[in-house]
Parts: sequence; structure tokens; C-alpha cells
Amino acid sequence: MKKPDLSVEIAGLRLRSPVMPASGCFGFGREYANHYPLRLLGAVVTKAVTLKPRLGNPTPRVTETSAGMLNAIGLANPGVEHVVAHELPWLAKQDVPVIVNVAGETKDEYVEVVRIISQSGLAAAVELNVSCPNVKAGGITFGTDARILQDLVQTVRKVCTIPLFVKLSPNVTDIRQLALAAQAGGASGLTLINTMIGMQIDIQRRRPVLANKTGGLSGPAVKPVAVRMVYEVAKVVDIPVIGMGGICSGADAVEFIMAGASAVMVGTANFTNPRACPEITAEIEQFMIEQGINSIAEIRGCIA
Amino acid sequence: MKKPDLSVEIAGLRLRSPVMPASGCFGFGREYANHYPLRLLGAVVTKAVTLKPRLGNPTPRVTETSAGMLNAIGLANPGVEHVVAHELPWLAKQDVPVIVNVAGETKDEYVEVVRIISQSGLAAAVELNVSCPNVKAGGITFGTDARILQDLVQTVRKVCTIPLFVKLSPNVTDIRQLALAAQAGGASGLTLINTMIGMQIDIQRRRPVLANKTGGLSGPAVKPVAVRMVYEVAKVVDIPVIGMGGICSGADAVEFIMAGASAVMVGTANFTNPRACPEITAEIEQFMIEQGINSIAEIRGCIA
Amino acid sequence: MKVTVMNTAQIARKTWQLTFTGSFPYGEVQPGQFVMIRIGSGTEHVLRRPISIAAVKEDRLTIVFRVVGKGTQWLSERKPGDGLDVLGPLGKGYPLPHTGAGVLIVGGGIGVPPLYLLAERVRPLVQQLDLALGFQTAADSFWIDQFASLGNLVPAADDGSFGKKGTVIDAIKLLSEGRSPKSRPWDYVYACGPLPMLKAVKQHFAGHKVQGYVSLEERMACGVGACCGCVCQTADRTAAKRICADGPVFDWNEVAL
Amino acid sequence: MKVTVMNTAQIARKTWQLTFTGSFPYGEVQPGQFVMIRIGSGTEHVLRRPISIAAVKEDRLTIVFRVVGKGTQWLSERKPGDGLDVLGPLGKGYPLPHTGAGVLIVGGGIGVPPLYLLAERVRPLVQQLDLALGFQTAADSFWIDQFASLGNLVPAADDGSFGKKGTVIDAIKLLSEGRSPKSRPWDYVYACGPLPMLKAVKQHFAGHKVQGYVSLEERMACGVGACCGCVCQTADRTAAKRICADGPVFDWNEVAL
Ligand SMILES: Cc1cc2nc3c(=O)[nH]c(=O)nc-3n(C[C@H](O)[C@H](O)[C@H](O)COP(=O)(O)OP(=O)(O)OC[C@H]3O[C@@H](n4cnc5c(N)ncnc54)[C@H](O)[C@@H]3O)c2cc1C
Ligand SMILES: Cc1cc2nc3c(=O)[nH]c(=O)nc-3n(C[C@H](O)[C@H](O)[C@H](O)COP(=O)(O)OP(=O)(O)OC[C@H]3O[C@@H](n4cnc5c(N)ncnc54)[C@H](O)[C@@H]3O)c2cc1C
Ligand SMILES: Cc1cc2nc3c(=O)[nH]c(=O)nc-3n(C[C@H](O)[C@H](O)[C@H](O)COP(=O)(O)O)c2cc1C
Ligand SMILES: Cc1cc2nc3c(=O)[nH]c(=O)nc-3n(C[C@H](O)[C@H](O)[C@H](O)COP(=O)(O)O)c2cc1C
Ligand code: FES
Ligand code: FES
Repeated sequence: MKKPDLSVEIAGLRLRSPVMPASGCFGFGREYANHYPLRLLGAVVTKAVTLKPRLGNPTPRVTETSAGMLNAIGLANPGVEHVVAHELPWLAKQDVPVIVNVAGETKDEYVEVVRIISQSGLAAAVELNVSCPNVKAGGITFGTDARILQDLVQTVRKVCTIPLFVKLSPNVTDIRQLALAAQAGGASGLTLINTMIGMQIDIQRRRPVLANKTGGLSGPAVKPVAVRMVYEVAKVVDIPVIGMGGICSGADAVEFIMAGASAVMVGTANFTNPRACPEITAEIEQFMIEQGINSIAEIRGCIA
Repeated sequence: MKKPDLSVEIAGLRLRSPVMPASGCFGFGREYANHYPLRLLGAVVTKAVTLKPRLGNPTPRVTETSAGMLNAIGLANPGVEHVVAHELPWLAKQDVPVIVNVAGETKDEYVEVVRIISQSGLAAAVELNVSCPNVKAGGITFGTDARILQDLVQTVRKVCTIPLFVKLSPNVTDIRQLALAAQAGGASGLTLINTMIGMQIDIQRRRPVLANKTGGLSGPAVKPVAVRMVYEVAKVVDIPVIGMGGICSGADAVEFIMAGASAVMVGTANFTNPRACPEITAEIEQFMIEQGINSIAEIRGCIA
Repeated sequence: MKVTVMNTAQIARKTWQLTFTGSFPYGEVQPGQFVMIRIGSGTEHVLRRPISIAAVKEDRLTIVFRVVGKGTQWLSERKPGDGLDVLGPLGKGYPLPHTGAGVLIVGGGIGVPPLYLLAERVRPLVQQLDLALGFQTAADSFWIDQFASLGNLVPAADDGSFGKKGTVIDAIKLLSEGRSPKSRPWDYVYACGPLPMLKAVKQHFAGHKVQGYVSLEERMACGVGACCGCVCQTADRTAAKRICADGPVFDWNEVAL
Repeated sequence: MKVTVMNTAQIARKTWQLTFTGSFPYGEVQPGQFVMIRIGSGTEHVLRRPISIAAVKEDRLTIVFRVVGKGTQWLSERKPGDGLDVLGPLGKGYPLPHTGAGVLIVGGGIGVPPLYLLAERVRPLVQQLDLALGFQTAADSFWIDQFASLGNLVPAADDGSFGKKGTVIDAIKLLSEGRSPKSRPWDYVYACGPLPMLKAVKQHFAGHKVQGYVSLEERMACGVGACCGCVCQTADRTAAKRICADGPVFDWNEVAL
């Protein structure tokens, strides 16, 4: 039996595997490079990078929920200058495409960070994290208003000479509208879903568990919502979709691919199992062999 | 030690316990009356009632997900006439307030059903299920557009002589806007959350598990989102809030109460454990005794 | 109800039997009824799994199940002494035949287990009990000797690996042919198995004067009739029946197959 | 790494010890390091739980933990022979003292376990080892004899139910007073316990010429430095340190307590 082809091409990027870590769950790759060679991944996706270094939120920042977790890291990162000087050069040597996740509080900040990343020549693509409050628009999240989102993507697009992915927030009434806005703004592809806003209360201490009160819900708990959103979005856009939300196994990944995703990202599962990404890749391959599937494209979006 | 007072008063209704079943998860109460006397509940909440009998969606209609389930029952019910003639009279004899959940596809249908329920004299309150597509408005869900929602509530309010609860959908960008719209329309109280839209794929058969493709996600998986939404809503409205979403234990219920809920509803947990409601009530009482809490009001919304 | 696992055993390919004891209304069990079993004890599995009652004796109840997913996998990993949280007996079982009736029991695959308890209950009431049980292959079959001890059994395997080669319909034909002219015609046909099999059996007896009962399956949530998750339609397709509460056994003329 | 539980035992109120064996880099363990333990095997628990390494011997590793929630509850229910999925050893441990140094080890409550391995490693390097270990009450205390065999131990209990009545600070004072004039002053203070205790110990030695090390705790997700979930701040509060990767042991002048 012929070995199935797991490689995928997305927005001009050729990835050896459809599986990559999700932003914020893999640092800048160094920690997991102790567990396996990073070239086993489709790409490495960095944690969010901002213009200035950020300390992030007070702790506790993470807590477990049923089949999921909440995080309120608060975009802690050493700032774009440091990342370009100290993280990307190392990553660039790992023989794997690097997707840099970018966050900001103003349009100008996004533009500036994307310009620097793009010009550094060290990244294969940028992923815009638009689940951040827009301080100039009264704190409304960039990713929840179609007009603001389209304008942001359009502006960033101008300074971005590499593929530009836009990461959609699930905290919206109709994610298709945001997907279409990002596409209209010039996104090369979409990644979804980011975390859902949640809260957990410590009833003994009578206060929220997270110092930030609310946090982002991720993990298997959100998978059904994520699959549904990927399915909805893939039906209406022409650009590729990368799916995520609760993926822990090859079977989970195949659900997203059948729903229309060209590739998948794995976040929380890296914490449960640091070898999650290569194991999921192997499980997808096994499934393809069992079912006689030759390529990812063969099953992508096969759900009517 | 004095026995704590578990009774609550909500929109003029006096409930012996803050715990009641969630709509659709308890039929019309008959099945669970085999497990315990219904007067142990704060109230009985019926499944959705529509003007005409409805067969509902094709099967499969339910499937399990990680710490949750999807359902696409499709508002199967025998219609308001049958309910008023055959279900409510029996329920009215169970010594427990009855809240009738009402659904419709047009504003007129809601009005008609609420009028009949209200005039029957057999219900203590109505709960409007607004997570249904509005066929006259191109299928947009009543509960996701603030203007449509306010108009619906306002109109229904006129024919409703008993307390009117509006059940909010979590599939929205900002649930506070919908909560305020329902309040402006004259709602006596709010219940939240209804299910989140999700999907599960059978990768062997390459099709969605549910015949309806998508379904509503409920259970412990959604609890963090539900607690967050109750917290957000309780902060901005003046009417009482009844919380639900994944409650399985007294501790879970206390989380919602501390987040601002005056009472709670229990859905999916009835399936895991048919005695869930009275056991949760007992666990809340136990917690109150341990912590020296005398009444529900003492801890309601205690999270700043 | 909290019961205790007494023993488990793998009895066929992916197929296990499990016997439990402990407080349960064993005396109330009707053949064709089922139990809803809780999977795990945390919040991961919110839905119980419906499994038919295969046998019941004094204070012991036996189920037979095939491992098809996480729930049945977990069940197969139970060890003697482990606790189990079961709800039951649930649903409406097979109405028993009148004394002296001619009875045919037809089962396919993992639909076979509840027919064992049925056969046990029917046996004392009738002169002769005919049984047609189909499996995909010999490796899937189980309890053949037990069934054979209760009646005139013709097993069938799709691949001819044992019994009659073919489906239960072929087994039924063989039983028909083998009947002595003096023997009473079948008054009752009791069936449990995959939907296509149930349809074929009903079809086979179209025009015959038999009373047919089938047991249906559907994904369930509550298992007690409260959620409307598990419905089928009446034969005229105008109303719904809840498989868990109105069934799982139905007169085959009553429901749309 | 998949390891196997050898034995478990309840050793104090809500407090358990568990020893595992199997493939694990036992030889690499530094005192103060921890393991991340997977809870269950399904999807219910997505985060591993960090637990300090209390003792290690050939191919056996022992942890001591207090049951405070679902994860530690599950851990306390493990039986000999059960599998366990552990990651480690993780983090940076206590730097050992120079030979012949004066050493004080201070522990409080469930912060005591990793100090056992530390004491074992320090013992051969020094003349005298002083230990101040505090518990809320006698019922919470454990491994008292083992610690006593390694050094000069003063235990303390808040309620006076055993040892010195009071906190570890009272125990430290008692140790100070009891020291012979000839004995070497403390060059190193190693502490592990609740934050208020760590602050009090550091405070107590303000102005003294000692090298102080504390082990910090925070809720963790990855445990390997990738998620920034578990940070503390540097003493000047300008930068973050990841407790799991840069710690959990820090020079007490390096971090904001
Ligand atoms: C009244 C009744 C009696 C049953 N009796 C038996 C029995 O005696 N022995 C036995 O092995 N099985 C029986 N089943 C089927 C059994 O309930 C399912 O196989 C089981 O629920 C699967 O659980 P899982 O977690 O292992 O699989 P899942 O991971 O939930 O699903 C795996 C596959 O099993 C099938 N399945 C899931 N749930 C059901 C369901 N409720 N009914 C039918 N198929 C389902 C689906 O096709 C699915 O793809 C019965 C079902 C019903 C409704
Ligand atoms: C480096 C490190 C080493 C540790 N070593 C030990 C040890 O040797 N023995 C021991 O008993 N405990 C130790 N802990 C604490 C232990 O990790 C927690 O008690 C455990 O994670 C709680 O899990 P749970 O599921 O039982 O509780 P949960 O249900 O998750 O939480 C219950 C309570 O435990 C506390 N808690 C939860 N997670 C943590 C955490 N990561 N750190 C601190 N407190 C937490 C919270 O206050 C919470 O209210 C250590 C923690 C760290 C960070
Ligand atoms: C600890 C943590 C940190 C995260 N940080 C980021 C981030 O910096 N940027 C971003 O776009 N998404 C971030 N995410 C979201 C994930 O990339 C992903 O969208 C989400 O977790 C859903 O996938 P999962 O269920 O596989 O974790 C973070 C998630 C977690 C759990
Ligand atoms: C099987 C099922 C049927 C439901 N039917 C209704 C309904 O008819 N009307 C309604 O307003 N909500 C309905 N719901 C939503 C529940 O009332 C509740 O809002 C939701 O399940 C969240 O609570 P839980 O997590 O405790 O189940 C249904 C939920 C389930 C699981
Ligand atoms: S499973 Fe709920 S009605 Fe049958
Ligand atoms: S737990 Fe992830 S960085 Fe420490």
C-alpha cells in the first residue's frame, strides 16, 4: 500500500503535515524541541508578539475546567524586537515554516509589528490575533466587528509581504460575516477558533479563580463549536481555513478536515501530552491508510 | 445550627428551592415523578410548547461530546392544545410552580401560545425560548438580534398575565445587549444560557452524527461560558437572572449564584443522574451549612 | 442503582458479557427491556449507554455488548468488584405468547442478547420454539449452546463460516422447510437486530397471519421518555413514538421501519 | 513517561505518599524538581498536576501530596500496578551548598516533601544540618522520623499539638538559641512552603549574610516553560520568571515574594 501524502499547500506555503501547534501553546518552540524535532510539524506557530514587551496578567492565569481550561495569559511576550533578534533566528534554523502570531491594541501597533516580522525575512507567514480589545474603539474586540476587522486586515495587508492568516474569534453571533470581512480585507487564509470567553469561580474563596476574572476556554469542551464554525466558514470563503479547538487525536483532526479545514492547529493538547502534534500526525496517517485515502485534499470538506 | 433557607423569590414567584430542571430535559415532569416528588423542585420547567404539534427533526437527535452533548430535537411536542388539556392539569396537581417554555417560528405564533398558556391558569410563568429561527425574518434567530427580541418580548408581554422569563441564546457577540433588550421589552426575568451551536462528525461514515447536521451543545463543557454570561448579564440588568449550563453539583450551582443568579436550572445532568435536581439542592444546603450561609440572597452575586 | 460487577468475559470478537449483582429490581425484568449504564464517574461522559438485559437470575443480571466506542470500551474494562451505576429495567419488553402458540425468534448480531431472556421466558409456554440467529461470521457468534438448549436453533453466518450460509431469512426458510406438517404455524415472530434485518423479516412474513414484534434502537439521552431524543415514527408517519419509553419493542405494524 | 505505581499510603490528614517505578531518568533528579502527572486517561482532565519529587532511590520515585481537588483525589485512588503518565524531572532545583557549609532547611505543610530529597543530598556535604518544619497540627505532619535521622530537627505545630508551639519562625529561633557557639553560622537557608511563610523566613534573615533559596508555586498548564501560565516577577518587578522552567527554586533576592 502506498504511503498516504500528508503534505498540504496553504496560501502558497507547503507544509509537510497538516498538523501544527496553536499559538500560545508552544512558546517559540524551544521547549518542545526537547521532545521531538520541530520539522515533524507542518509549521511552528509562535505565541502572540506585540510591539512592546508585555508582562501579561497577574496570576493565577490558568485553570482547568471540564474537558477544557481557561487561560488569561494576557499576551505576555518579550516584544517584537527581542523576538526578531533572539527567537526567530533560532526557529529559522529548525527546517520548518514559522508562522508568527501578532497582537496589538491599536491598528498602528498591528501594522508596525507585522511590518517588522515581514521584513525580517525569518517568518513564513503572519497570523493576526484579532481577539484583542481595540483601545481606540472603546475596547471592542477587533475580531467581533466586521467593519473594524476588514479595515485592520486591509491596512496590515499593505505591509505584509508574506501570507497573512487572520485568526477568528468564536465569540460572535455569525462567524461567517467576520470570515468574509477578513477575506475581503485580503487575508490569505483563516485560522479558527480562538478561545471562548469563560469564567470559573472559587466558591470557597468567593472570587474568580483567574486573577483576570475571565479567561479563554479551550480544549475538547469547545470542539463541537469549533467544528461547526469551521464547517460554516469553509462553505462561504474561497481562501483556505485552518481549524482548531479541542483537537487531541487524529480522529479529532480528521473531523476538522472533513468539515473543510486544509490543516489543523493543536493547542491545549500539548499540555496534556507534549508529543501531541507528532502523535496526531501519525494517527491521521494511520486513518488514511485504513480508509485508503491518498491525500488530505481527498477528504477535505467532504461533509455536504 | 439553624437550617439555611433555600427558598427564593423571583419575579413574584416563591420557589422552595433555587434548583429546577431546564426546559427540554424533563419532559412534562411525569417521567421524573417516578424518581422523586416534584415538589422537591423550585419549579418544573416544561419542554418547549408550540402552537401546532411538531414531530421534530429526524434521528439521530442526540450524541455525546467531551463533557457535553449535542441535541437537535427540533422542538418535538404535542402542541399547546394538547399540553393545556393533558399535561398542565396533571402538573398543576404536583404542588410545584410550573414554568411553560414557549417556542415559535413567527411573532404571532409566540403570542398565540403565550395567550393560551397564560389564560389556562395552569402555569406559574412562561419562559420564552427565543433560540428559534424567525421564518418571517429570513431565518435569523429571534434571540440574536436585539431589536427583533425587544419587539417580540414587548408584544408577548401584552398577552401574558403571569411572569415572563426570556431565555437568552449564548450564540451572540454581546449577550448583555440581548439581556437589556429583553428587559426593555418587559421581561420579568432572564434565563440563560440556552445551548451553543455545535457539530460532530462521524469520520467513518463521513457525515455529521446528527441528522440535522448541527445541534445544541450543553453539559459541563459549556459551564465556564455560562458562568461568564450570567456574571455579565446580572451586572447590567435589574430583573432576576436564572443561570444554567453544565450544572451537575451543588458546587456548580453555587458558582452561578455567586456570579449573580437568583436560581438555577439543570438540564443535561438529569440524563446522567435522574435524581440530579434534588441531590444538587441537598448539596447547596450542605455548602450553606458548612459556610454558615443563611440564605441564597446572602451569596447571590457576591463576586465583584 | 449502584451494583457490583461479578464477572466479565470476552465471548466473541469485540463482544463481552458482564454480570452484576446488588440492589436492582431483578424480579420486574421483562424480556426486551434494557438498562442505562453510567460511563465513568466524572463529567466526561454525560450520557448513559443503553444495553439490553440478556439474562437475569435471582440477584444477578447479565448483559452482552459489542465494543464500538468509548462507552462500551470502558464497560469492557470493568473488573470484578467494580461498582456500576445502572438505571432500569427500562422500556416495554416483548409481550409473551399465549400458551401453546407457535413461536419464532429472530436475531441478528448484537441484537441477539435480549432474545436469550425472551427465549427462556417463552420456552415453558410453548411446545416448540424456533430460533434463527444470524452473525456476520463465526467469530461474532456467542451463546449458541445456550440458545440451542432452549429451542430448535438454526444459526446463520453471512460468510458461511458456521451454520447456514446466508442471512437470518435463509435460516428462517430452512426452519420453515424442516417443520413437520403437524406442527403449529408460527403465531408470533419476535425479532431484534439491525434495521435492514427487521425490515426483511417483516417483509418475509407479509401476508402471513403472524403477530410480529421488533425491538428498535436509537441514540438515547434520558432513556426514560423525557427528552424525545430517541423517537421513531408510527406506521402512518403522523406521530412519534419514544423508543426508550414506548418501546424498544413495538408491534411491527405499529411503527415505520 | 509511563510508570507503574508500586505502593501508596495515607501518611497524614488528607496526605498521601505514592511510589512509582518504571522508565524514568531517576539519575537526573535534582532536589526541588517536580513531575507533571496526567490525571485520568480521557479528555476530562487536560492539565497535568505538578507535584514535587520527595525521594528517589535507584528506580523508584516517591511523591507526597495533599488531596485538595479532583486531580489529587484521583491520584490518591491509584492502586499498586496501575499505570501513571508522568513528565519529568522538571524545573530547576536547589543549588547544593559548598562542602562544610552551615545549612538550615525550612518547610511548611505540603511544602515539606521536596525538602526530604534536599536534606538527603545536603547531609553528606555538611557537618550539621538544621531543619525547621512547621505543620498546622500533629495530624498533618509526616516523615518526622526520616527527617530527624538526617539532621537536627525542630518541628512546630501552630496549635502546639506537637513539637514547638508556633510557626517555623519560632522553630528557627529555637534552633538559633540551641546552637553551640562553636557551630558554623548558617550560610544557606533553603525554604519551601506557603508564600506567607517564605516571606517571613526571608524577613527573619534580612541583614544576615545568608544565601536564601525558596521554591514557589503557581497553577501550571504546560509545566515546561511554553505557556507563560505560571509566572512570578523579578524582585524589581520589571520582568517575569516562569516558575516551571526558571524555577520553581529561586534565589530569594531574585524574585518578588
Ligand atoms: C434499547 C437499546 C438496547 C441496546 N442493547 C445493546 C446490547 O445489548 N448490546 C450492545 O452491544 N449494544 C446495545 N445497544 C447499542 C449500544 O447502546 C451502543 O452500542 C452504545 O451506546 C455505544 O456506546 P459507545 O460509547 O461505545 O459508542 P459511541 O462512541 O457513543 O458510538 C460509537 C457508535 O455506536 C453507535 N451508537 C452509539 N450510541 C448508540 C445507541 N444508543 N444505539 C445504537 N447505536 C449507537 C453509533 O453508530 C456510533 O457510531 C442498544 C441500544 C439501544 C438503544
Ligand atoms: C512546582 C510545584 C510543586 C508542587 N508540589 C506539590 C507536592 O509535592 N505535594 C502537593 O500536595 N502539592 C504540590 N503542589 C500543588 C499541587 O500541584 C496542587 O495541589 C494540585 O495541582 C491540585 O490539583 P487538584 O486537581 O487536586 O486541585 P484543583 O481542583 O485543581 O484545585 C484545588 C485547589 O488547589 C490549589 N491548586 C490548584 N492547582 C495548583 C497549583 N498548580 N499549584 C498550587 N496550588 C494549586 C488551588 O488553590 C485550588 O483551589 C505543587 C505545585 C507546584 C506548582
Ligand atoms: C495558554 C494559551 C495561550 C494562548 N495564547 C494565544 C495567543 O497568544 N495568540 C492566539 O492567537 N491564540 C492563543 N491561544 C489560543 C489557541 O491558539 C487556540 O486558538 C485555542 O486554544 C483553541 O485550541 P485548543 O482547544 O487546541 O487549545 C492560547 C491558548 C492557550 C490555551
Ligand atoms: C435534549 C435537550 C432538549 C432541550 N430542549 C429545550 C427546549 O425545548 N427549550 C429550551 O428553551 N431549551 C431547551 N434545551 C436547553 C436546556 O434547557 C438548557 O438551556 C441547556 O441544555 C443548558 O443547560 P445544561 O448544560 O444543564 O443542559 C434543551 C437541552 C437539551 C439537552
Ligand atoms: S432517550 Fe430521552 S426520550 Fe428516549
Ligand atoms: S506552566 Fe507553562 S510556562 Fe510554566
